[in-house]
Amino acid sequence: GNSKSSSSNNPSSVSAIKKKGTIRIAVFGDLPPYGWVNKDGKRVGYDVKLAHQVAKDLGVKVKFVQVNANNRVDALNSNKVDLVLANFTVTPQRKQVVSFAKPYMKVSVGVVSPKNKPVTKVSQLQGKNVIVTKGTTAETYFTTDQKKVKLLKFDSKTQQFNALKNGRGVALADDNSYLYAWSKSNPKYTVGIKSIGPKSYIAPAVKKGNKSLLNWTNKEITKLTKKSYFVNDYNTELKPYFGKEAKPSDIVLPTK
Amino acid sequence: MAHSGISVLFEGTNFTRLLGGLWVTVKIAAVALIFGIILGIILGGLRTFKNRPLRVVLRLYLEFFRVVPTVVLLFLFYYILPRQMNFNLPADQLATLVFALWVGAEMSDIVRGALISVPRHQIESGKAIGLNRFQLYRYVLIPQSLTLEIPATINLATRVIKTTSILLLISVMDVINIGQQIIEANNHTYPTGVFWVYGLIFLFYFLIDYPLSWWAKRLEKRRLEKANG
Amino acid sequence: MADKVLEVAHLEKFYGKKHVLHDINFSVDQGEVVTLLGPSGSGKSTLIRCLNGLETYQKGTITFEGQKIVPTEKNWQQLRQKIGMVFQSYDLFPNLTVMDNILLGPTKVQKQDKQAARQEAERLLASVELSDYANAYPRELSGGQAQRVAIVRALALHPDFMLFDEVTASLDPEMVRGVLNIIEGLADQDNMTMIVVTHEMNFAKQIADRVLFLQDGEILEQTSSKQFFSNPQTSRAKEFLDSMDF
Amino acid sequence: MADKVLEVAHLEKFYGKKHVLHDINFSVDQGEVVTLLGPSGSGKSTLIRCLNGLETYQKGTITFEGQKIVPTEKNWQQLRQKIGMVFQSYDLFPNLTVMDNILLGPTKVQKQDKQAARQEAERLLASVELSDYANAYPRELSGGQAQRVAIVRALALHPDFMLFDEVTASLDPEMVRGVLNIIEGLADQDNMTMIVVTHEMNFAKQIADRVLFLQDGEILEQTSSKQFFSNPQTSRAKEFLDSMDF
Amino acid sequence: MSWAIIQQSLPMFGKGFELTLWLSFVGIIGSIVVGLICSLVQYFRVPVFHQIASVYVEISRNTPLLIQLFFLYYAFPVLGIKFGAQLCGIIGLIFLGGSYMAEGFTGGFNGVSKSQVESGKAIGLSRWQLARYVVFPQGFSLSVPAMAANVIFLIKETSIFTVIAIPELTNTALDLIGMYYRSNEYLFVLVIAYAIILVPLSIILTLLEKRVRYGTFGN
Ligand SMILES: Nc1ncnc2c1ncn2[C@@H]1O[C@H](COP(=O)(O)OP(=O)(O)OP(=O)(O)O)[C@@H](O)[C@H]1O
Ligand SMILES: Nc1ncnc2c1ncn2[C@@H]1O[C@H](COP(=O)(O)OP(=O)(O)OP(=O)(O)O)[C@@H](O)[C@H]1O
Ligand SMILES: [Mg+2]
Ligand SMILES: [Mg+2]
Repeated sequence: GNSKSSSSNNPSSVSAIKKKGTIRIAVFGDLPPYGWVNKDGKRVGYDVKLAHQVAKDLGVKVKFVQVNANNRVDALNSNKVDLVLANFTVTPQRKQVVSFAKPYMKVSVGVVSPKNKPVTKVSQLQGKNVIVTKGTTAETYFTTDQKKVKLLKFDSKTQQFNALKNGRGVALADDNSYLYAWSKSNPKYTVGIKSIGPKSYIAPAVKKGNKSLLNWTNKEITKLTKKSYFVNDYNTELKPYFGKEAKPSDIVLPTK
Repeated sequence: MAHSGISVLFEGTNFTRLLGGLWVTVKIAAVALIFGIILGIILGGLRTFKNRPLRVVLRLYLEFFRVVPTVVLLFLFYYILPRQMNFNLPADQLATLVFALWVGAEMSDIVRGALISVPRHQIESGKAIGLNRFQLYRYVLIPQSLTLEIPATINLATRVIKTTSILLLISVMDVINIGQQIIEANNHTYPTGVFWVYGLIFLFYFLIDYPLSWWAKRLEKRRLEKANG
Repeated sequence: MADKVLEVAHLEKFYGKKHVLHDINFSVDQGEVVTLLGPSGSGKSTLIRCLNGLETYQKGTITFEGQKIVPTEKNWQQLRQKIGMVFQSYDLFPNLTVMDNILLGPTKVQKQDKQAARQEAERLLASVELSDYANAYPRELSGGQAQRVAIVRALALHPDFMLFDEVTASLDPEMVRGVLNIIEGLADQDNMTMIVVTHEMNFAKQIADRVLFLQDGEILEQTSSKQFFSNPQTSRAKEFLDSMDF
Repeated sequence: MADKVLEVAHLEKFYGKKHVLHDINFSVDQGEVVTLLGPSGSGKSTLIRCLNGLETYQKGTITFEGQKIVPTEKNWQQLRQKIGMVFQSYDLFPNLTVMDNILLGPTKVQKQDKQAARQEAERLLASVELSDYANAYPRELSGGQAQRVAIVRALALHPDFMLFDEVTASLDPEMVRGVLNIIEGLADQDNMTMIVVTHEMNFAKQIADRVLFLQDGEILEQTSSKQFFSNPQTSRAKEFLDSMDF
Repeated sequence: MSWAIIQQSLPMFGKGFELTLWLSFVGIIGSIVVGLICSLVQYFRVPVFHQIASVYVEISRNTPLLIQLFFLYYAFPVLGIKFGAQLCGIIGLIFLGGSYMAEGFTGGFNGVSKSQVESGKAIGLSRWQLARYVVFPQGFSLSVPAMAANVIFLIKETSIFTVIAIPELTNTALDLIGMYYRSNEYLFVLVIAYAIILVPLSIILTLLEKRVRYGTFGN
């Protein structure tokens, strides 16, 4: 597609957002503790909190658009949102289609499996069904680097975790950052493989060519990192959900 | 064990949230139906004209919407419209548009079918007393085709309502999407919540659609009785 | 010679490749009643429908009240106010009451004053003894009653000329008479010019000034009624007449 | 007194609350031809359909060949092989050829030998001059031809008794004669016992031994054919006869 | 739009295409069987089964396939009943299609005119013979357009299988889009793939509708 848009008619430029008074941010709706909707129907989580902070610093209101993993790119490209804060891992393919700002989290692919039949080595997965969500780095990793593993591909996080609980695959692969959380609230499961494939980062993303918002976001991330904002965010939003398996430095980037 | 899970529905604001989601669903279906039916009536009428290019174009429109699954239509519009035509709508409005166009296509076929099934001699009787084409439609064809159209239209409405279930795929906050949020949020407190939440949604759809299809059946039965004397 | 209301010259009609009317020539004078007889499929309905623009024809001319008709849909629509037609299948509009069926032409096509049109409709309904049924719907009428209303509906436009196509063919035998009486009245008292297609030989005998006998789309005979029924010229017409009274 | 084939006693029939047959009493002797006359809606079809078990009745008895009929669907199904019926609307099965239409009853219901049944069917088809149409489908037949096949289909079961309900009513006038000829043949040559509902007065006069005149579901007259047509007893019957020949 | 991208994706779409066809085929055959059983049970008014069939038809017709599948795939295992994804898809499709087919057949049987039934009775046919020689042959012909419409409908419904991770056509397209972000190309292939299956069917449907409208039987 052609995603060229000059800054003059760019509806997502900083000035345009300020003029509208709202920023549209894509978040997950079913991924505790990053972006989800709690019992009271409120959007909460690590990413959501960051989104509120971003809006506050921009001096505008925030409007959330709930996305699934496989439509984060298109949400940007089709001007449905201005910014994606949905656990968006930076990959070479994605870099070609969107612009990533500075990262705010570390991540790599992990594999969760039942405690009574734990998967600890990738070789255990050969010829078996592994559950993933469409459009995630886990899917890309297994599709390109582990061709002997059979994948069951779902649209949403709810669907993939339900499928694991129903025993539709021997294990589930996704970003380790939320597998930690999920396995804590589902104690029958364990993150048997903590990290496979390349280490990568999670970053905010904007539409390609949206220099104005990209620069602003980069400055914002730097500023927030300096203020140790992410450590705080980790402690309030993530820590309660993580088991002993994780510590802040597994997730949050060093304050430099 | 399963019965304990039912309370997930009444935890916090869950039930009202589900109803809210249902309202989104119903609203999209209703608005799409209203616009789609109006569009379909116009197109259906046009399709009875003898103008060949017009008929071919309208036929292609119908075939496109009839052949492409609604899920795919949604994605087509969702992905392609904004980028190729710089035409941007929030997901729920976009869904309404897609559904309306789809309803318009199906409706045009219903209307055309009903219009051409008005007996030929009725048209001739109309002509014989000097009615012009517009008057023929206004006083003879349209009123007489209504009894055929109404049951078919109600059935179409039930189909549209059922099809709203796929809205979840383009992240409209419909009843199913909200249901998934609730399932996820209450995952460890109510492991059987999935059963009850989907069960309730199942019931919601049934409660909306069943009366409609019952009504359509009754109208259809009465029409047949009338037709057979 | 009297005023010619209608003149048909060299009319030819095809359905696709099927030649159903061959070189039809005849005329109808003011006040004359012509009956069109002939076996089933001989082209009677087709001919009469050509005269009302419900069928297109491929050759020939139709001249009405001295004017050659240019057969466009628009012209026909105008002419149909002057050339009334009643069909076999008493085709009232089921969605309208008897009164509305009758008023549709006068008020919507001729833009007559609604009040005046209604009075006229009431007069006509009374003349066919159906005053009580003004607000009934067609399905509440018997076949004979519906057919009488259909005639009134055509008459309400005050046509100069009437075409009747087997208007009693789908009626119960007992109901036939009422309808035929009305047509007879139109012929005798109102001196209406008309063409009548019918299978009721007695009726044809009684009403017709002249008979056109059609066979395979050709006019085989065209004589006075008296001559046709007493002494038909062609053997085919004779055979036809024989078969009609069992 | 001759053998009574059929006896109807105190028959009453309601459609919901509508009382359509009132205390019907009559009988038919072996070889007798009874015609049922009466205005439209008087209950002729309803009565004849009761005699074939196509309608239920609420009171009264029907006795056939000396046996009182217990009106269950099963009994009727047996009896219908002996009581043939032909309807107005020449209802051949469109999915079967003429031959298969005729063979269905003899081979499937009566389990006759297929070869023999076919020979008999051919004989019957020949008798109505339709030998050439054995392999045609009903849509390829004219109305008159189809109606003749429908009669053959009923006769193929060799019924003792035939019911005809206005079998010529939906035919073109020219086709009526062929069908009536066949029924006449059945009456005269085959001495078939039958009840015939018809609107063709000349035909009724010619064929009937006895006439039942029905009005509003009651038998108003029940006399010999000669007497009925020359000198009807009730004024209603007289009126009816008058209306029939215009 | 890049042809290279399209070409690269064709093997994957090929697999999805096969799967869509296969699942549709099994689902449609199953639906016809279930529909036939239901409509026969209803036609002959078999006690108990007749009521069961009615309840089934109403439930199936008035709820979305997507929820039916969610139930089968995600909720049933909670009760200890578990089927594989493809089996769930097929069961769901048959559950849905069975009622549509049943309505189609029943409509056809009811469409056989009363006078045909009476003619059959008049020559002494038993209830079963009447069904066998008159009602069913004519009823099936009458139900053919409804059947064809149902076939198209059911094939389209297989696109919903994407929600239970069956890699049919739609799932394949969405998956590729999620990984490589070439939505134009993949959606184009997807639409073409459905057109290849459904356009011929739609044309046949139109022809069938015409044929039945003019009441042709025999050859
Ligand atoms: N729409 C049509 N298409 C093709 N042929 C037609 C059409 N209408 C009539 N015909 C044919 O034209 C011929 C004349 O038909 P027409 O209806 O005028 O006969 P008719 O004399 O009115 O017969 P009837 O007494 O049965 O009404 C017949 O051979 C008929 O089959
Ligand atoms: N299925 C029905 N339900 C209710 N009333 C009926 C039904 N069939 C017939 N009737 C009524 O029963 C009466 C007798 O009808 P029937 O058809 O027997 O008359 P008929 O003498 O055969 O008339 P025709 O000469 O018009 O055939 C009529 O008043 C008719 O309206
Ligand atoms: Mg005619
Ligand atoms: Mg009758």
